[in-house]
Parts: sequence; C-alpha cells; structure tokens
Amino acid sequence: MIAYFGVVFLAMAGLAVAWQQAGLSPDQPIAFPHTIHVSKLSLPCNFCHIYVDISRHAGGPPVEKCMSCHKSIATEREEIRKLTRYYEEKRPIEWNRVYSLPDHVYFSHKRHVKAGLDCSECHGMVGAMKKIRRVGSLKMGWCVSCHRARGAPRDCATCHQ
Amino acid sequence: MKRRDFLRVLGVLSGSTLLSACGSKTSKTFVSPILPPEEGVIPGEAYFSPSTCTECPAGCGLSVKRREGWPIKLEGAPGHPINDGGLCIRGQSSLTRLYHPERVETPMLRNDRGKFKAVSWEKAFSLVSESLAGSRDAGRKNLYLSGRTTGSLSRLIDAFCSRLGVERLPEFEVYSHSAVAEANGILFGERDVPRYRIGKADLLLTVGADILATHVSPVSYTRELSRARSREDFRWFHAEPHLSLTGANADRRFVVRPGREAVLLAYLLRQVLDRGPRRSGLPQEAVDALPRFSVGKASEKTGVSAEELAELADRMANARHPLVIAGGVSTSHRGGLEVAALAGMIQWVTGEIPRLVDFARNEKYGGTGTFRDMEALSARLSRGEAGVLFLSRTNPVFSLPGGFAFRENVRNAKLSVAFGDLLDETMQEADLILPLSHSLESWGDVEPRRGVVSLVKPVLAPLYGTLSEGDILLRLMGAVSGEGPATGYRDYLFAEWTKRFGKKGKDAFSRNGFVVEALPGTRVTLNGTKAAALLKDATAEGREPETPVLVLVPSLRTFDGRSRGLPLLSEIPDPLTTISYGRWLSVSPGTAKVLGLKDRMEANVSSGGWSQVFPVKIQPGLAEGVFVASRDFVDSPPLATDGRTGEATWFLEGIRIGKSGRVAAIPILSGSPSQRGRGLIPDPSHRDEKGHHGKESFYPEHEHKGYRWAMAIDLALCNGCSACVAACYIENNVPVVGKKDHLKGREMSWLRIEPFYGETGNVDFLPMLCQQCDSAPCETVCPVFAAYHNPEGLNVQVYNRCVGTRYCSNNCPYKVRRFNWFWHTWRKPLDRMHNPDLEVRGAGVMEKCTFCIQRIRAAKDRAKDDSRKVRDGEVTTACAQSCPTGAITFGNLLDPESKVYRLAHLARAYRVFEGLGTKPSVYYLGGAKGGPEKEGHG
Amino acid sequence: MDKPDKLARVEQDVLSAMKRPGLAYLAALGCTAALFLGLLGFWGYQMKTGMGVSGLMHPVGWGVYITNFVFWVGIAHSGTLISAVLYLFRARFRTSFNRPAEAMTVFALLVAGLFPLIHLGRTWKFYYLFPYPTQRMLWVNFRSPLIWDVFAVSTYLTVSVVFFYVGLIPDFAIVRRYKEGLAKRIYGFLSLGWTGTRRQWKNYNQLYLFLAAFATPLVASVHSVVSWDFAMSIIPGWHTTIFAPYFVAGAIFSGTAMVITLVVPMRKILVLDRYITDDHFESIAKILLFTSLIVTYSYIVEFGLAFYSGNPFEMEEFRYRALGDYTVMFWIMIFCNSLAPLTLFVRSLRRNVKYLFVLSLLVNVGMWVERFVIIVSSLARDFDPYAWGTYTPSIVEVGITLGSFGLFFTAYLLFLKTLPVLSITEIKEHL
Amino acid sequence: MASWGNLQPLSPEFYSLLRHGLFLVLFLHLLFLGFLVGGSTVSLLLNFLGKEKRDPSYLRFSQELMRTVLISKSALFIFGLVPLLLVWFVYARVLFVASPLPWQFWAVILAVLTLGFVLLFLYRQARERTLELFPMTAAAGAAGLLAVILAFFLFSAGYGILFNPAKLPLLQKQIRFFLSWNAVVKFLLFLAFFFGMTGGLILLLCGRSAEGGEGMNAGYRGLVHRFGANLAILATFVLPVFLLLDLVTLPEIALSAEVFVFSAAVLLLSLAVCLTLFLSDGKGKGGPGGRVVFLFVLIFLAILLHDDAAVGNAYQDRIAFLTMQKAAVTAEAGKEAHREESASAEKTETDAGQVVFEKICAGCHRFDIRVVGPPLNERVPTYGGDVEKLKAFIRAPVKVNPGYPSMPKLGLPEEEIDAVARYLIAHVKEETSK
Repeated sequence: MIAYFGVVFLAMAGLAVAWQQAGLSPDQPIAFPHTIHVSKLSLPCNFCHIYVDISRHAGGPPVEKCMSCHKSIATEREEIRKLTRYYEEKRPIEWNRVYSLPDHVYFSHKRHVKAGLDCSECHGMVGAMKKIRRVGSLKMGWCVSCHRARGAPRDCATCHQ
Repeated sequence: MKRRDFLRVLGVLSGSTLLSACGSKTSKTFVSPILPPEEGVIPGEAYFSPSTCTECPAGCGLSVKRREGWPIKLEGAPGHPINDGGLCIRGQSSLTRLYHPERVETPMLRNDRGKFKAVSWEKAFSLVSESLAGSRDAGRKNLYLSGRTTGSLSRLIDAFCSRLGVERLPEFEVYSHSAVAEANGILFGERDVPRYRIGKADLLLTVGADILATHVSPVSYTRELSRARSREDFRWFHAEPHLSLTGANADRRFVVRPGREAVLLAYLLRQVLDRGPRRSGLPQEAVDALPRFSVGKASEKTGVSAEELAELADRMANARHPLVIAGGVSTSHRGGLEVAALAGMIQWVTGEIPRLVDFARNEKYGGTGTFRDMEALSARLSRGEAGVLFLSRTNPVFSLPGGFAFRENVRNAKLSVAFGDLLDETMQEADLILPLSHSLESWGDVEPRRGVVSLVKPVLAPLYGTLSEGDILLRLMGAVSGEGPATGYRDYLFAEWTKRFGKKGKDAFSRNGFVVEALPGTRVTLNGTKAAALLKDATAEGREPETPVLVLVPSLRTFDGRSRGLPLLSEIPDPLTTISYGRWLSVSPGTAKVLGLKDRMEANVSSGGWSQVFPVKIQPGLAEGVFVASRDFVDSPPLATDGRTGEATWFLEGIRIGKSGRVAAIPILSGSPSQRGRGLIPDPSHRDEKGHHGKESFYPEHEHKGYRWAMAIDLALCNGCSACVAACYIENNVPVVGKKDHLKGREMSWLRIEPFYGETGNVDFLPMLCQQCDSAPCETVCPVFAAYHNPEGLNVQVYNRCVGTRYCSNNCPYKVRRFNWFWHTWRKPLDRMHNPDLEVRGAGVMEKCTFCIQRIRAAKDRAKDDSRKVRDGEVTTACAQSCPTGAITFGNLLDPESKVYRLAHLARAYRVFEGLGTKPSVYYLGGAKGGPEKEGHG
Repeated sequence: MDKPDKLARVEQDVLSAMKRPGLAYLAALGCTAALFLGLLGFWGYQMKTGMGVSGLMHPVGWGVYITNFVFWVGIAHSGTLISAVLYLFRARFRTSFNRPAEAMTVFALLVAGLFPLIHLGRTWKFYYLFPYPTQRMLWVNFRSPLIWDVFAVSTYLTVSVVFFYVGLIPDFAIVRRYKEGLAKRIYGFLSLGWTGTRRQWKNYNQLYLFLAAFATPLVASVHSVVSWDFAMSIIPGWHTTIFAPYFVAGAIFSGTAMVITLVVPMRKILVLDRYITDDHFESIAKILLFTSLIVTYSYIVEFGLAFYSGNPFEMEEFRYRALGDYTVMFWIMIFCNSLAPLTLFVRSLRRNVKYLFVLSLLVNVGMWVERFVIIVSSLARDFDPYAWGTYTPSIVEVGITLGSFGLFFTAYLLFLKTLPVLSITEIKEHL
Repeated sequence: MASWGNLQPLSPEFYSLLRHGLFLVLFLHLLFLGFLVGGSTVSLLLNFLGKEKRDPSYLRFSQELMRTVLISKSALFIFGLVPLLLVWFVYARVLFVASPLPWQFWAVILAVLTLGFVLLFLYRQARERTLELFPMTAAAGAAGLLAVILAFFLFSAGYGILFNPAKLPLLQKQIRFFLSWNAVVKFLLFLAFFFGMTGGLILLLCGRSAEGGEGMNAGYRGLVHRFGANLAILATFVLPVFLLLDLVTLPEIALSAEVFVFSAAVLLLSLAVCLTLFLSDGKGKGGPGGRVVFLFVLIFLAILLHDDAAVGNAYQDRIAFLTMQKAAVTAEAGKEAHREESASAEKTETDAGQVVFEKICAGCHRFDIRVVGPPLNERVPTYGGDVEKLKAFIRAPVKVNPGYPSMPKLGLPEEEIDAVARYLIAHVKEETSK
C-alpha cells in the first residue's frame, strides 16, 4: 500500500518537474516590462515587433530602436544600462523564446494578423505581464480547435511541412 | 556611404544571428539585431541577389536565393546573356563548395618536416614579398600561372606582374579548345573559339563537341538549342567516335571511326561546294587541295553508312543556314587541327560567318595556353629557373600527363604559392597555400564572352579568414612597396567599372548583374594558301589513333575534375550509366561479350607503361573497340600532345584490356537499362494507344477547388543533364547519404533521371518524380493519413504523422518515395544550406516530392496579400526553374489559360502507367528527340 | 483397473508435468530466454540507429519482419482450428491436442503482435495506429489494410485468450486440490470458485460452445485480413483475389505442423503416450496432407493467373519468382510444402511419429520461406524497371527472428510448468 | 443567451470574491451531492446483493442508507439545486463573458437533477413501505441515480471549462468544445471521492438501528462496517490515479507550485484514510467512522483548493489586467480632481485635449525641452496653426527629424486627436507669446 502511494507520489513529482522544464516564463537577458510599454505608453505591438504583419516571424526590435528612446529615458536604471552595454558592444540581444514551435510546423504571424486576430488571442494580456508568460499550450489541439471554430483551413499542408 | 557599409557588414552579422532566430523555429532564442538588416531583407522571406557562377569558365549568371543573410540556393539569372535562367548541375552544386567542410581556412605554410602549418596573412605576404625580391636577385624568374581568367581580375594580374616584375604565363585550362582556336587563327586570323548562334541555324552538325555537357558554354548552347528545336524545320546531327550525352540527344547520331571526322567533313565540304548554297567561294588552290571521296569510300573510311552520309550531304546542301561545330573529342587527336579547319571552311563556304559563327563575340579562349606551354613551363621548372611560382585556381599536377613530370618539377621552384579553396593535388605540392574566398564571398567580374561582363558580388562575409584573389594581389603589391594596400579590391573594381561603363552604367551593372556591350562586327577572310596547306593531307592515313582506344572524356559532373570535391555531385548519378560513386570504364556490349565482361567486373586497362583497374559498365550504343572513361578518373593520364596545336589528345591508343577477376562494388542505380516494353516512354508510333484504365474507381473522386497543381515534362527536350536533380536536392534538404547506402539502393533523391536504352543503343531520359496521382495507391494504404490527398491535388506527406510502415513506398508503382533509413546529418557548415521552409526529416519517416509545396505556399501567401489567385508562372518548382532546356512546366491544371493545361492536352501528352488508373498529375510529352513530330533516332 | 483409479491416474499423469523443474528444463528455458533478450537488444539498437540496420531497402520495404508476422499469425491459427472447429465437429481426437494448441495460439499471437511494432520506422509513435479522440481531430485511415490488421489481430488475441482461459477453469479447480499455500490461493482465484455443480457445468458448456462457435469464423476472417495486407495493394504478385483462401489454408497448414512439432517431444518427455496416441497423430497428419494439397493448388493457380493475364508486370514477376534472385528459396518452398507432404498418402508414414516430426519441421521452414518469397520477390520486381533491386536480410533481422522463436518457446516452456498441459476434465469425459 | 452579458467584473477584489464564493458553494453542494450519489448507488447495489444472497440484513442496510441519504425535500432543494444557480451566476462573471455556458445548458442540468431527485425520493418512499423490493421501484431508483449522475457529468464538463480560458472564445462558436479529457477526469475524480465519502459516512452513521436480535445486530454491524471500509479504501486507492490524470490534462498555464502541493496533500490524506481503516478492527465503540469522514472532508478541501489555485493561475493575466485597469481609473480620478481646481477658465475641448496630452503625449514630449521627442515649442509652430495638418500627423506619424526616433502610430479616437491638436496649437501659441 505504502509502495503504491509512493509510486503515485513519484509520478506526481515527475509531472511537477516536467512542468518546471516546460518553462512557461523563462528569464530574459533584460527584464523588459511589457506593462510599461504596452499599457502605459500604449505602443502598438508592431512598433517593436516590426515584422509581425509582413513576415512569418514577428521579430524583435533592433537594439537601435530601443536606444532611440532610451538614449534619454530612464538611462540610470540597471536594465537600461544592460541595454546600452549591448548597444555599445554591438552585441545583438538573444531573447529566450517563450513561444516556440517545432520545426515541422509552418506558422505565419502575417497571415494571422491579416486575418484580423488580436495578438492577445494567442499571447494573452501581454500588457499586464511584467514578465512574459506563455498562455497557449501551442499543442496541435490548441491550433486545430481554433481553426475549427473560426472555419480556418484545416488541410494538414496549411501548417505541416 | 559609411553607414551603408556598416549596415552591410552588420546585415551579414545579424544575418548569421537572425538565422538562429528564425531559420530554425526550435531554437531556444530569438534575436534583436543591433541594426535593422539591409532594405528588403525580411526575416522569414527569401530574397535574391545577382552574381556569377565560377564553377567552370562558362560564367553563367546567378541569382542567389538568400534567407536571413545566408545563401541557400543558386538559380540561373533570368535574362542573363549566357544562361538566361538555366543553371547546370555543377553550378547548382557550387553552393556546396562555399559551405564545404574541408575548405582551406587560413594561409598554410609547409614547414621543414613537409607538413602544412597555419600562418597569418601578414606572415604569408611578407614571406612572398621577400622571396620575390630574393629570387629576382638570385636571377630566378618569378612566374604567375592561373586558370582561365577574364575581366578586371585579368587586368589586375597584368598590373601586378608588371609592377613586381613577375612573368605572367599563358593561362592553363585542360579544355582550352586550342585546336579550334588554332585552326581559326590559321584560316581567318582570329585565334579563338567563335560564338555559335545555334538559335538561328536550321541545320546543326556537331562533330565531337559535347555542347550539352561540357563544351565551352553548355547552358548557353542548351538554351539556344531548345529554342531552335521548337522550330519545325530544325535538324541536329551529331558525329562522334564514342557516346556522349550530346550524342544521345541529337536528332541523329553518327558513329565515326576515331580520328576519321576529317574524311566526313571533307566529303561534306566537297558536296557543299558542288551543290550547296555557296555564298562565298573557296580559293581555287584550296579547292584543288581538297581530297575527293565517293560516298562508298567515305563511308568505308568513316564507318558511317553510305545512305546516312548521302542524306547528311543532301541536308547540308539544302539547308539554308547550316552550322557546323567541331570540337571536343574530334579535335583532340593528331588530326584535330584539320577537323577544326574543315569545319571552319564549310562555314566559310556556306557563308554563315558572321551570321552563325561570330568572331566578334568570341568565347575568349585566345589567351588560354596549351599543353605545349605547360610542357615548356615544366622544363623551365626542372632547370630551376623559377623563383616564386604562383599557381592560381588551377590543378596542373592532376591534369597534366605524367610524362611532363610537373609534380616533381614544381618542387624546384624556390617558393610555389598556390591559391585555392579545396586542397587539390597541386596545392598539396605547393610551399605556401593562400585560401581563396568563394565567389559568393567576394567582389569581382568576369567576361566569359567578349562584350558580356557579368558581376560577381558577395552575399555574405567570408566564412573564414579567406581573401579574394584580387585582394591578395593588391595587398601583396602593398606589402612589397611597403606602404600597404592602396585600396581594397572592391574599390578597385568600382573604379574600373565607373571607368568602363560610366557612373550610371556601373549602377545598372551592379543592379542587373551583367552588361552587354555593343561591339563592331568583325569581317574575316579566308586565307587560301594556308587553307590549301592544311587540306593537303587532311585525310591522310595513319593520323587516326590505333584501336582499341580508351577515350578520356570531360565529365558532366566534375568537368575536368575540378568539381570532384563536391559531395552532392558524386551523389547524383551519371545520367548515361546511372553510376553515382566511384570510377568506371564504359565498354560496348559487343566487346563485353567477347571479353566476357559483365557490369561491375574489374578490367585492367594498360597502355605503354601505364595501367589502371576500372570496374566495367556495359554501355549500349558504344562502338566496338572504343572504351570510355571520365578524365578525372585518371590521375595525370599518359596523354600525348599534338605538336601543332598544343592540344592534348583524349585518346589512349592501342590499349590492352585484361580481366582482373575481381568484382568491384560500384553503385549502378538503374535496375535495368531497358524499359522492357513497359511503355514508360511509349515510342512515337504507338503513342496513341494508351492503356486506359476502364474500371470505375472504388472511392469517390476528389474534387479540387481553386488549384490543381500539375506538371508537364517534354521528353523531347529533356537531355538528362540532371540539373533538376541537383536543384531538387538543395531546395528540399534532401540528404547526401554516401556510397555505402547507394550500394544498398537507399539513395534519397526525390527526382531522378531514368535512362532507357533501345535496341539500337539510342537512349531516352525519363525524369521520374512523385506523380501526385489523383487516385494514389500510397494514400489508401497509409494507416494514419500521413499520406493524403489535399484539395489542390497534391499527395501531401505529413512527415510528423508518419510512423514508417513503408507500405506507401511498396505500393507506389513509380517508386518515388524515399524512406529515412538513418538520422541523416550535414557536416558543418553544410547545414547552413538548409532551406528553412522545410524541416529536415528524421529517421523512420517516409519523404517525397510535393511539387515544392513550400514554394506554392509562399506564392499563395503573396497572392492572398493582394487577395487574388496565384497567376500562371508565378510559382514554379525548383526542378522546372533550373532546367536549361525548359522541358519542365508547372502550373494549375484547372486554369485553361495556363501553359501546363495547354501542354497536358497536346496529342503527344501521356502519363506513365496510365493502365493502372492512378491518374497522375505529371504529364509527359512523348515524341522523338528534336521536338514534335520528327523522325526517330539513328 | 476400474474407473476411479483411472480418473485419479489421469490427474497424476497430467499434473506430474507441473512438479519442480529439472535441470534440463531450466537450461532450455535459459537458452530461449537469452534469445528473447537478444531480440530486445537488437530492437533497441534498431530504434536508436534507424531502420537502416536491417537489410531493407528501396524498393523492398518489407522483408523478414513482415514475413515473421505472417508466419506467426499463421501458426496461431491451427490452435483455434483444432480446439474450436474440431470441438464443433465433435472430433474426439481433439481432446489430446486442444490445450497445447490453444496455448500455442495465444503465444504465437503475442509474438506476431510484436512484429508490426518492430517493423515500424518510428516504433515510439505506434499509438498513432489506434483511433482515439483528441482535439487534434486526427483519425486512422480505415481504408488501410494495416488498420484492419490492428483490429483483426487484437480481436483474435482477445478471443483466443478468453477461450483458452475458459477451457482451463475446471482444470484450475483440480490443480487447486493438489496445491497449498500461495499457489493454492492463486489457482483458487483463477478457478473463479469452481465447484463443479451441475448448474455450473450447464452454463460452462453453453459458454464453451458459444466461444467455439464465435472463434471459428475468426479462423477464416483474421488470416484473410492479413492476406489483404498484400492483396489490397497493386503490386504484381500481391494483387490477386486468391490470397485470402490461400493464406488461410497456408495458415492452418503451418499451424498444424507446429502443433506436431510441439506435441511430439512433449508427449515423449512427459510420457503422455496413453493420452496422445498414434491414431491422434494420424488424424492430424491427414489435416496436414489435406491443407498441403490446397496450398499446392494455390501455387499452381497463382502462376496460371499470371500466365493467362497477359499482363507483362505479372508475367515478369512470376518468371522472376521462380527463376530470379530468389529461385533457391522458391524451390525450397515447393519441396517443403508441396512435395514432401505427399508422402503422407502412405499410411505407415502417417503413423510414424518420428517421421511426422521431421516433416513438420520441414513444413514450418517451407511456410516461412513461402511468406518470404511472396513478400520479397514481388517487391523486388514491380513496375518501374529502374527501381528494381534485391534484398538480403541483415544480422539484426536474423537476430530478431531467432529472438521471436525464443519468446515463443519461453512462453511455451513456462506454460508446461504452470498449467495442466492436457485438458484433464475432457480426457476424463472420454475415458 | 443571457441578456446581462455585458456585465464586466468590477475589480480584482470582486473577482477573487467570486472565486471564493464559488469555492464555498461547491464545497457545500458537492459534499451533499456526493453522499447522495454514493449512498443511493450503494443502497441499490445492496438490494440486488440481498436478492442474490437471500439475506435480509442487506435490504435493511439499503433501506437505512436511503433514509440517511435523503434527509428531506427542503435539503434537496437547498443543497442540491440552489447552489447550481449560484454557480451559474459566478461562472457568468468569472468568465468575463455572459455565461459562456448558455442558460439552456444550465436548464438541462437543473431539470435532469430535479428529475433525479424526484425519482430517488419515490424510490425511498417505496423502500420505506416494505423490505421487499419490486422491480418497478428498483428501476425508479436506478433511473433517478443515473439522472443525477448524468447531471453531475454535464456539470463537471462545464466545470472543466473553468480551467482553460483559451477555450472561451471557441465556446461562443461551437458548444461541443465542452468536452475535454480534463472534464472527464474531473468527473471521475469527484465520483471516486463521493464513494469514498459515502464509505466514511456509512461507517459513521449506519448500523445503529436497534430492531432485531442482538446477534443479528452484530452481524449487521459487521456487514455495514465491512461495506463502508471496503468502499472507502477502494476510493482512496483510485483517487490518486485520477488526481494524476487531472494534473496531466490540466492546461499548463493552470499549473503552479500550489496546485502540486495541494495534490500531494490529497495523496497523503488518502494514505492516512487507508492506514486508519487498516489499523482499526471494525468492532470497538464508534469505530473509525468519525476520523475517516473528517479526513475525507479534508481531502475534499484539498481538492477544491487545488482547483481554486488552478483557476487562479489560468486567469492570472486577466486579474493582473483588472488590477492595472483599476489603478488607471483611480489615477484618472485623481487627475480629474486636480484639474478641477486648477484649470477653470480654459475652454472645454482644450481641456479634453490636455487630458489626452497628459495621458499619451507627455510620455515623450515636453513643451520646452527635448525628452524622447522634440520640444513642442519648436515643432508645433511649423504647422502654422493648421489644425488639420497636425491632426494628420498625429493620425499617421512620419519620421521628420532623423535625430529623433520615429513616433509610434497611437491609434487615438478621432475626437481625442482633434482635442489634443487644438490644445497643442492653443497652448504653444500662448507659451511662445510669453
């Protein structure tokens, strides 16, 4: 009996670890607060994610763009100092992905944006997240059920390559 | 200006990082570059930039497909004066040279123990400049030997040599066509290979010239040829002693006894003189010198049947614009000069100079030296006259006859400096190796044809510490003079271009990637006395090589052997023999029977002191007593040189063949040389009787909405050049699996060229790819719907759904599905070539052609942006794009306006194994070589 | 001697097999188990490195693995046949064979079930083959014979296990009497509190009859489905209507042979001559002969069809099968399956147990080879001549094949020690 | 669809209030329903066993059980039906949108549930009258039971939605998105708990009825005890499995450390239950009933907490969003007040303009000095008082001065643009005039 419960307990622990690994909200090289930029300054998403409506990839802002404001704003803050360091050392910033799809999936931000989806439908209320946290499961079921509900194409070849 | 530079560099830099960001979606990071990449560069979108192919001297225009800053595919530049969109198998594979794992990365110096050691450029330069001075003082001559070089680089080399007192030697090319050049020199005073305007001819006679595979500018010839072939009245005959890809594709092929082409041409010339369209006469003395042959005599001498000769003569006489191209094997023997001369005279007589044979726009082989020059050089080296010897982009140690003892003599140079990218035989003999950048990493220009300048433009920063030859020379000059390099090669070029084309011209040049200059035509006149002298004993006995002969031919896949190093090229089989890896000896069926040789048996070939063992491949259509091997199978072959032209003969004469008794393991991919009457390629006479599949389908028909993608392949145009195969490999991340798996029959090619031989040795090529059947055997048997039919008529294979039962492959009558037997890997940095639009399939997954679905997807994406349907021709597959003959057409079968629709409804359109009722979407256009409704093969 | 003694004697004899294992037994068990471990090793290696470690290639995508699958499913068949069908026909000689035969069925099916998994390129994704609802809305393709297989085999396995178990219940009760301690409790539990009341016997017989009736059609259906794996394709040499009956006959043929192979030594070692007599063997031999004739007939018909079809693909295929790269295999098959069994027309040979044993071995070999020839030679020569190729098995495939025999005999040996090898109750009935 | 759909949660506090309300309601409702379901099932079971075994004590037991299960109609109503309505209300508000589960759905649940109750009641009456069990009554009982269970399944399907906000938009479109493995698992989890619970209650409440001989009673008590104990143990063994499955099927965002902790708690508690039952011999006064029931209540508590935490995680960002909204609103209010006394003479639209300016523009612009954008005193005059031109620029900003970052497109409503433009021009005019 003890053994049985032990096993179950281990399994549960395993799940916990797995969930830990899943990394819903990884740390970033610079703790960028969407709360300020999205909610307070109400910048549109594609102000920084420049490619979101012209390419598959949303893309990140060129550091130059960040600097254009942060040359003058909040320059004394630690995070901004980091940013300036990147800029001066001409090192591109490598953000940790929160949303990443496997290689066999073709996904185009452009198509979804042009289809009139709001970013929040997949990315949640980013404006309220101090640290970005994944809200969708990004599993196939998640994609399909939405495609189904909205009558989007469900031919395998639309997303699989 | 400065900022743009900065951007360019960073564009490249960020490109590298961006790739990690977007290329592979699985990567755990995504990147904010410092600066936005160059204009028009959008991560996730492909973009193209112009450049020029340097894999062989032809100089085809490229448009380089790039993603996130990395070149991932080479395509022919549409509208380019040389190749106009087509690109050959070697050109396609040139990308694997850029990313080759074994590239030389830094300058390397041979230390006292004879081992190479990496050194810095500065060290290398100082070393060279010192020994330049040193040897000058020591009374030695500094020499500069390079492969064929054109354009600004050639001028820069001249400048370099004159500045530093270096003697520039005549360029060394294995295939320098010097016999042809020589003949033209003697007859017309134009020592060069003229430009042949095949497109404008109505009769083409090629004598030995392998114009489809390796002769001078294959892609350009192929393009023009297929343009000509689309005309009803055009005929093409080919005469050769052996069997070449070109011969296999001619309307009719004449097998001439080795070295007897002169007789054939003399006979024809006489015929033309007697009854032909003699627009410009032949001087009397020449006419008298011209030997007379009766048809019988000629046929008996040449081995071509009398009827065929007569017919050829008639056609020649009646043709309005006949064109004769002699070259290759037929001009590379003791009588080669005469053959070339006779061809020239026929052109003269028929008055097609300069209409078809244009000396104004010659192919610029005047500057290239001959084997004789190399012999001289070797001698000088042995006498120890050489101080510093520069060897640039050339491999004489490998190509020169062993008799020249070049390998040994190179060592006598005080300092031999070799430029190159992959370590070849010559570089291994050198003392100092200076690594060259790939043309995709460097600036430059080439002028493959007079008046045609093509741009070489970097698409990425050099992967390693390599330099372009121009930069090396400039920096050397700087090092010698001591005040450092005046300018970089790029600025040097810009200056050159501005000088040559003017400011506007230069910009246009760097935008379009090429310039065609207006040139004055050149009038030439035939020198009668010299002609007569040549004709006197043009057809004398005893000139021709004694049989049995071994003909060493240039290879479609490696040219003169310079492309041997590229993995992709040995993965793709030779179209005639379907052998992929290793060397072989082609033997005619008759001879094989006599000697009791079978495929794969090893035969020992010996002539004089030289001998070598080859596995045998029986080659239908090959004449008795003639054996063929590719030039690059033989290291420094014992070839004689023709004293007058300096051309090396291609023949090993009077060879002896012996069985070694062993059987070699060479991958012969074809399971059967003939199609066993299975009608994969129905012969023209029976084309109409297709086996229709009367039975009802058990399953409901698919209805296709919007699109039904289909392909039409014109077998009359397809010449088996395999460019499409290479394109497919690179476009679709198809793995290179190597010899071991090829022997097991596990090659992964999605698209293959199937040669099928007829009784007469004629051969047809059938490009076989997934037929995207409408009722596909593979779909019904897949238990998990990994193979399914999509609404656009594609048999999609969902790789991640596949469990690997292999039932689909079993059930595919075309056997075009490929199974991943292992986890295939790409040696770094070859994986940079991956097309990020496709995943790389893992072990245990079935994969196959899907009509480049990623390209279709991209096109539909574009169309959707401005809410319209995809236009005809807007999307095409990689194979269709690369095809130099334009044999492949891709499009939407539901659109009656589309080209593919028209072709699919031609009378000669058929589908393979129609009788099985698979209803393929690939339509083949049957019919004899040489396009619609022409007579069959010789 | 008088009845009760006899009855007691039966129990003694049969259960004597279940006493402590001897050294020989353990040795045998060790060998077979080792073989099985080998299988696991090779399989793991194959999964890690890729299918390439097998000899499979383009165009021959199926080889030894599928051969083994068909072979074992075939073996499984005669079990049901002998116990169920013969039970329905009230064939008395069945009683001495049914228990081992049923055991054989179950074990053979277990082994057979492995091979579809082994031959998958991505074994770890095997669950894709089962229909289960998810939001991904992925389903299996019911048009694919492979899916029919999944169902056919699993159904057959379930039914045979149930049939086997039900047959065992009364015997469990008997065994329970002879055991004590934990063993007694286990057998007691297994016997489901069987007391042998009149009512229980009544229900029991009904159930058993029903199960027999239910299993019988499966004999035909399951192997027909297996044969359709091939017949439903379009490959010359596979795509033919005769396959279903042909395979069923073949299955029974091989199965019967296997029964002989197993029972002969068993009878010798466990001294059961009293219950398994030569008459019994003779009747089995007759079945063997009969099915052999059917199989031979099918061979002839196949060639006939190909020849008269006038279809170049078919004709070439069968020419190749008889004279091509696999000609040796082909003629072995002809000898073992068609020629050798003809000797059974001789009565003395039918009653000669040793001879039967040898013959049964030959037939086993022959039937395995038959499947190999059908599968491989057809694939090696299909439509496109360019893509022709020949296949030779690799060491891994050989190892896994041996391993499968290892698993089978391991299971069988364990069966000998743990369960009554003959149906005691039935023998009693017929005394 | 319900008409009061456009109601939005007013504040995060209200939000969590709702959540805890839900928690409480479920606590009462499900405990009750649990015993009902479990009890009546067991009682029915006992009937058949009794028939089989010809043993009256079974029938007696089942009768008693029914009696204890169905205390009174009012109880049924209060604990069985009313809570559901509350739950519906809570859902409607928690899930932002007006009842993502359309009211028909709830109606069905209610209807089925009531039906179930009624049938069970009838059954109980029948059992009261006689020990003998007629097929009709049995059928009624079974039907009632099934009805209740069905209703409960539907309910837990709805409950499952609560943990997967990603599904909400889909639900509006297609109702079939209810079903999810998580819902099924939850259903089974609760069912398992119910039976355990029942087992415990049996130990606690049953086997006390005094009629019949003493020996008889002993046997009866033994029976009851055995039954209860086995039931409880069985449940505690199954419970963890379903708990695991629940963790597997919950969407990742719903998970968190707390969730796992509570699950672990459930595990330990069930272990405790097992131990108590194994250690206690059925005899002895009182028996382990009390302890077991107590433990089960704790288990249930843990389960609900686990769910509550999960919901919390699932809606984390929405709650955060609300908090921010609230903050914004209060800030706004503050500004309002401040502006009241400061600006009184100014015209209204510039006033509005100023509001917009402080809300949006002030982030980057000041009038006198460079911040992110250029000082407005320099830029604005270049428009020479042309409001339309300025508006056009604000509508679609274009990079003018390379020295500055490009101004984002703000997408303000037209009237705000108009207001702010007027405000700027007016304000700059007076600034410069000074």
